[in-house]
Amino acid sequence: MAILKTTRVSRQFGGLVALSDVSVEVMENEIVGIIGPNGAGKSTFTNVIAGVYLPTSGKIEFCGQDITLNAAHEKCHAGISRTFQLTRPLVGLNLIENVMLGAMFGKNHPMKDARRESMEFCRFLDLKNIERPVSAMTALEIKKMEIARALATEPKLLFLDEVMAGLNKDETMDMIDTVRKIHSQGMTIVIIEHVMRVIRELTHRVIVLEWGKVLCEGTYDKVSCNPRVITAYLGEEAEC
Amino acid sequence: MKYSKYLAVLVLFIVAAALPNYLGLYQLQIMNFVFVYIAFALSWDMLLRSGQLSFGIAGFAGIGGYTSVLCGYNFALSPILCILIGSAVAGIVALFVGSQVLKLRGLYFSIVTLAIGEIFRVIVRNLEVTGAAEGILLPNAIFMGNATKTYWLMFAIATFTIIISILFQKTRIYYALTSISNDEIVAASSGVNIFKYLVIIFVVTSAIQGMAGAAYWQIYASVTPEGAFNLGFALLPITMALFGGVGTTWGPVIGSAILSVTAEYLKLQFPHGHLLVYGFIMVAAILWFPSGIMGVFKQFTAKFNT
Amino acid sequence: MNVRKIVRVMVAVSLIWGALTTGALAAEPIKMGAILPLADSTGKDGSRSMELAVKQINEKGGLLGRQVKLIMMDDEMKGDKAAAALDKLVTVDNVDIIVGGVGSGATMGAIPGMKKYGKVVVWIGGASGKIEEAMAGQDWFFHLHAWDYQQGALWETGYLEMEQKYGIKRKKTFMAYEEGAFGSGSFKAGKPIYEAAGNELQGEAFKSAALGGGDYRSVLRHAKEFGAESFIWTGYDKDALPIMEQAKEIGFAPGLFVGSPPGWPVDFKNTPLNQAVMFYSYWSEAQGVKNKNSKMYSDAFRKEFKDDPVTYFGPLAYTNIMIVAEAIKRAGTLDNAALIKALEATSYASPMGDTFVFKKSKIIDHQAFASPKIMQWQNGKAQVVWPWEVATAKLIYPFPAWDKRDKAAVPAKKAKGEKK
Amino acid sequence: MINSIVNQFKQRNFLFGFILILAAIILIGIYKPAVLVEGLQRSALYALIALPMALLLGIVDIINLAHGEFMMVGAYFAYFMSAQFGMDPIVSVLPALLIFFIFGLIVYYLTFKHIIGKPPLNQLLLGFGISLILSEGMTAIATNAPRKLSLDYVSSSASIGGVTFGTFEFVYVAGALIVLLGMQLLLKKTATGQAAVAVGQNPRGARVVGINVNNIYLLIFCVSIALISAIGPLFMTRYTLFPQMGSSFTLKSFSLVAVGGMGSITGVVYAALILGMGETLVLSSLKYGKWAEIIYFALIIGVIMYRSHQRQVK
Repeated sequence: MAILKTTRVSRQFGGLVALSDVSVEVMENEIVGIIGPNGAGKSTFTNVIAGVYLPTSGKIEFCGQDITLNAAHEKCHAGISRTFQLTRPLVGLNLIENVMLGAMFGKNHPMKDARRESMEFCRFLDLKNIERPVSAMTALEIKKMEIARALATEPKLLFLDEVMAGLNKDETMDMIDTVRKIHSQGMTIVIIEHVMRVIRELTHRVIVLEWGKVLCEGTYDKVSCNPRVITAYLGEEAEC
Repeated sequence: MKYSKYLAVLVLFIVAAALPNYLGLYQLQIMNFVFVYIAFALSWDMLLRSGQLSFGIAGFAGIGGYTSVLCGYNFALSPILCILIGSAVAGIVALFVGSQVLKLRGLYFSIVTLAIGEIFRVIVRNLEVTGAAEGILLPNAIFMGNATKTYWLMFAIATFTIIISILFQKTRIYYALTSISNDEIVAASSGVNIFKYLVIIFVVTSAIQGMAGAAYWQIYASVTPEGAFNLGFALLPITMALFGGVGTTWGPVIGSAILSVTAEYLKLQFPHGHLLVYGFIMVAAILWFPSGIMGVFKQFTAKFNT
Repeated sequence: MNVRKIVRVMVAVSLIWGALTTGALAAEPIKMGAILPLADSTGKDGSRSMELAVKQINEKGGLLGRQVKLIMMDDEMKGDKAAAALDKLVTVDNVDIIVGGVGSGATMGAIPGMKKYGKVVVWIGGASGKIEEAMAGQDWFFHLHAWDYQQGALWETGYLEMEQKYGIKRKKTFMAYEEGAFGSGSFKAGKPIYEAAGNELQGEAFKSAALGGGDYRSVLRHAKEFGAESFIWTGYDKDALPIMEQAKEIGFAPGLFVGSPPGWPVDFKNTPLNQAVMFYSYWSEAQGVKNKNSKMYSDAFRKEFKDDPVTYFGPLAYTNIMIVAEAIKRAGTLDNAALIKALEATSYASPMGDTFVFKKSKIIDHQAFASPKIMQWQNGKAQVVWPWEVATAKLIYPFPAWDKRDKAAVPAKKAKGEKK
Repeated sequence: MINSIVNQFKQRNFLFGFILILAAIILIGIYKPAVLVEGLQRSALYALIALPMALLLGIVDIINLAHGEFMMVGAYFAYFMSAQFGMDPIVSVLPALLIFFIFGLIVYYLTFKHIIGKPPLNQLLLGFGISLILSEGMTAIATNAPRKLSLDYVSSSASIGGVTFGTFEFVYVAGALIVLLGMQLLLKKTATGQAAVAVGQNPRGARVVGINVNNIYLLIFCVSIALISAIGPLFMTRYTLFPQMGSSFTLKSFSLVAVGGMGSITGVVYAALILGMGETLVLSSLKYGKWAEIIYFALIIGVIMYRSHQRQVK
C-alpha cells in the first residue's frame, strides 16, 4: 500500500520551476532513494513534502489523506519527519533537549514521558552523555541527534536528506547500519543521497530527478543502467 | 550548591517583605519604579526568548493604564478590578494585533509594534472620551495612596511576572520558544506550531505589560497620552534587560533593580547631568560585560567551579 | 561563600540607600522643597530665581532667626517623577513647605501625594482646570497662576480695549495650537470666550518641534485660506522662529500675529522677523521702567547670573518664595494651620507688577495671580502694550506685510553672526 | 539564477509602484499644488535623514540608536561655526563631512568595534548610551536653550500660477538625490561597496573569501556618521536646535528603513516619498489633519504587512 502519493506536484520560486509535475509513490516499509544532480529538486521535494514550502500545484496524499496544504507542523503530526541536508542543531538546547523537542511537539508527550522516550532513542542511536551542549558534539553525533529528533516524533515516514555527506568511510558504514536498524523497526524511509554506494546498499527502489522532473524510477540496477541517467548524472561518477 | 539557589530566593523574598518596615515613603516610591521596570523588562525578555524583539512595551502599558483609569473614572470600579480589566484589554488587543503581525520577523516586527503603540497614543490624544491631550484625573489614588499597600501591589505584580517567567523556563513553552528562536524550520518540522506559541507568549507578555501600566497609573491617579505611552517605557526596560543579561529570569530583574535605583541616585547626586553619567554607565557596561551582569556572574561561578 | 556574597550585596544596597537618605540630619534651617522641570527653560529661570530669593532672605538674617534652605527636585515633566520628588522632599528632607510646579501633566501625578501629606503647597504651575477640580476643598493648596479659562477671559478684555483704542480687527481668528496638553488645553479654554464675543474662531493642532515636528506650512496655509485677521499660535519656544520664517515663505501676514510660548528662544530677539509679533505673558523686563520691584528683580538676577530670565516663571518663582517667606514671618511658626492663616493674609507687591492677594477662584479657596499682559516685539525688545497702566509702548498695527517692511525697524545685526 | 529571476520580479513590482506613485503625484498636483511641492520637500528631508541609516542598518546590519543625535551634534557644529566664524551653514556641510568622518572613526574604535560579533542586541544598549552621552553632553556644553540662526534665504519663495511656495527646501531634494546617487555608485560600482554588501549578507563568508571585514564595518560606519552629521547643518537652517531633538528622527529613520526594506537604498527613498507625501496630504486637510500621524503609522504597518504578504506568496 502506498503510504505517500504525490500527483503532479509542482513548485515555482518566482519564475523558476524547481519541481514540475512530480508524481511518485512510496510504499509502506520501503526504502526509497532519490538521486539527481545538483539543483535537480531533491531538497525542494523534501521541503514540499515536509511542508517547509507549499506546492504551487498538485496533490500530496499521505496514508490516504490529502495533506497538500497542511503546514509543516501539521505534516509532522500526520507522521512525516525529516532531517536536513546541512545539520541544523538547536544550539540553545542540549543533546537530550533537542531530541525531546520532537517527542514533545511531534508526538505531544508530556515533558516527563518525552524525556524518557528521548533517552530510549538516544540509546538506540548510541548517543552518550546526553546533557552535552551542541558545541561539544562531533559532526556524526549531531547527525545522529537530528535523526533521533526526527524519530522522536514517531513518524510513519522518515526523510533522510544527505545524511552521509561529510562523513568518512567508517562513519558512513556506521550510518548505513543505523539506517538499517531504523528500517528493521518497520519504518518507511526516503533517502536522498549523492553517494551511490549508499543508495546501492540501502534502497529497494530509486527515483531519479532532473530539472525538477522525474527522469526515471526503478531498482538501483535498472536505473543505473538507464542511458539517460548515465548521461544526466552518473557519467561523472560511473559507478555502474 | 543546589539548595543555595532556593535559599537566595528565600532571602530575597524575606528582604523584600521586610522592606516596607524599614524604608521611608520616598524609597518605597522608588521601589514602585523598580517593580514596574522588572515587570516591563522581564516580560520583554520573555518575548525575546522566541526571537521577537518588541518595541511595544509603551503601547501595551499605555493601553492597560488608560483602560484601568477609564474604568475607574467612568464606572467607579474598584482599582484592583480596573487593573485586571486593563490587563485583559491589553491581552485582547495583543491577540488581535498578534494574529496579524506575528508573521513578521526581525526589525519589521519591532517597527510595527512601535507603530501600534504610537497609533494608540494618537487615538487617545484625539478623543474626548479619553480626556484628549490633557488626560484623565482620578479622584483618588489606589489604596488612598497608602504606600505600603501600593508597595505590596507592585511587588505582587513583579513577583507574578517572575513566577510566570520561571514557569515558562521550566515547561514545554521553553522548548517551543527556544526552538523558534534558534531555527523556525527545525521547530516546525519537529511539530512545533510556531504561530500558536508566538501568539501565546505575545498575549501573555502584553497582558503583563498592560497590568503593570494599569497599576502604575492607578498609583498616580492620572493618565496622560505623553506619560502613559512614553517611549521611555519602551527603551528603558530594554536597556535594563540587556544590562542584566537577556535570556534569563534574573538578568532583567537585576538589571531593572540596579539601573532604576542608579537613575534616582544619580539624579540626587548630579541634578543637572545625571543622564550623562547614566549614558556613560550604559556604554561602559556593554563594553565590559557584553552578556550582562548575569553573564559576568556565570563566568565567575564557572571559574569558581573549575 | 554564598553568605559572604549576600552580605556584600546587602552592604552595597544599604550604602546606596544610605546615600539616598542623606539630608535627613540637621533640622536647623527652615526647609523649602521645590519641584521644577530643571531641564526646561521655565524650570531653569524658576530655579535660579528661587535661589536668588533664598539668598536675599538669608542675607537679611533668614526667617524666625533661622536660615532658609532650598531643596530642588527635578520632575522631568513627568507625573510619576514629580510624585517621587514630592515623596523625597516630604519624607526624606522633611521640608516645611512645598513650592514650585510648572507643567500640568507633572502636577497631576503629584496630586495624590499632596493630598496624602496635606502639607502646605504654594504652587506656581499647572493651569489646567482639571487640577482645580481635583483640588476642591483642599485648604492647604495655594495657587499662584491663572487657570486656563481665566487667562483667555482676561486677554479677551485686553483685546476689547485695544479694539476701541487702535481699531484692531479680529472677526476672523485662527488659532494654531501644539497638539499636547499645553496647546490644546488653551485652545479649549479660549474657544467659548472668543465665540461669545461674536468672533469666528478656527483652530488646528500642529506637532511642535519639541516633539519632532517643525513643519507649520499646512497650518499657516489654512489660516491664510481662512482669511484670518488675527493669528494666534500656542506652542513652545522651539516653534517660534520657524513659524515666522514659514509664514514669510508663504506670504502670510495677518493684521495681528500672536504667539504664546512659555518663553522665547534667545535668538528670537535678533531676528528681523520678530517685528510687531505680539505675545501673552505675565511679565516683561521692560516693566522695570515703570515698576521698581520689577527693576530690582531684573537687576539682581542679572548681577547674580550674568543673564536675563526668558520666561515669566523667573519672577513668578521669586514671588513664590517671597510670599512663603512673608507668611512664615507673619505666622511666627511652621505649624500648618497657622501657616495657612498667614498665607491667607498675603499682600505682596511682586516684581511681576501686581500685588498678590489670595482670593477664591471658581472652585478652590486660595488663588492669586499676576495680571496677564499683552506684549509686542518692537525693534528687538519685548514691550508691554496692554494693560494701559503698565504699558511701555504703543501697539504697532497692523502687522506689516512681509514685502513692505520698514527696513529701519529691523534691529541692527550683531557684528559677528550670520553672513550676508 | 534564482536571484536574477527574483530581481526581475522585484523590478516589475518597483515599476508598478513607480507608475502608481507618479499617478498619485499628478493627482495631488492638480488637487493641491502646494501639497505636491511641500510633500516633495518633506519626503526629501525624510529620505536624506534615513539614507545614512539605510546604509548602516540595511547594508551591514549595524543598529545605531544614536543616529538622530549625530545629526544634532552636526547641527550644533554648524551653529557655532556660524556664530564664531560667520560660516554659512550650507558651506559648513563640507568641513562637517570631514570632521565627523574622523569623529565616527573615534566612536567606532572606542565602542562599536568591540561589540561587533557579540549578540546583536547589544548594539541597542550601546546606541542608547551613546545617544544619552551626546544629547546630555551637548546640554552640558551649550545648555538646552533652543537655538536658531536667523537666515534670510530660508524663507525665499516663488509663485507659479498664483501658488506661492518655498524654494529653499529644494536643497533637501538636491541633497537627497546626491546622497542616493553617491550611495548607489558606492555599492554598485566600487569593489568596496560590493564587499560591503557581501559582508552584510554573510560576514563569515566574506571573511573566508578574503574581504577585510573589520575595515568594511569601519568604513561604512564612518561614512554613515559623516553623512548624517553633515545633514545636521542643512537641517538646522530651517529647524530649531536643541539637544533632545535627535531621538524622534532616529525612530523615523528606523521606520523608513523598515518600510523601504532592509538592504534596499532606493526602497528608502520610495518609503520617504509615500510617507512624506501621505502625511503632507492628510495635513493639508483642515478637518482631518489631526489624524495625519495615524495615517503615517498605519502606512508604515500597511506597507510592511503588504510586503511580508508578497514575500509569502512568492
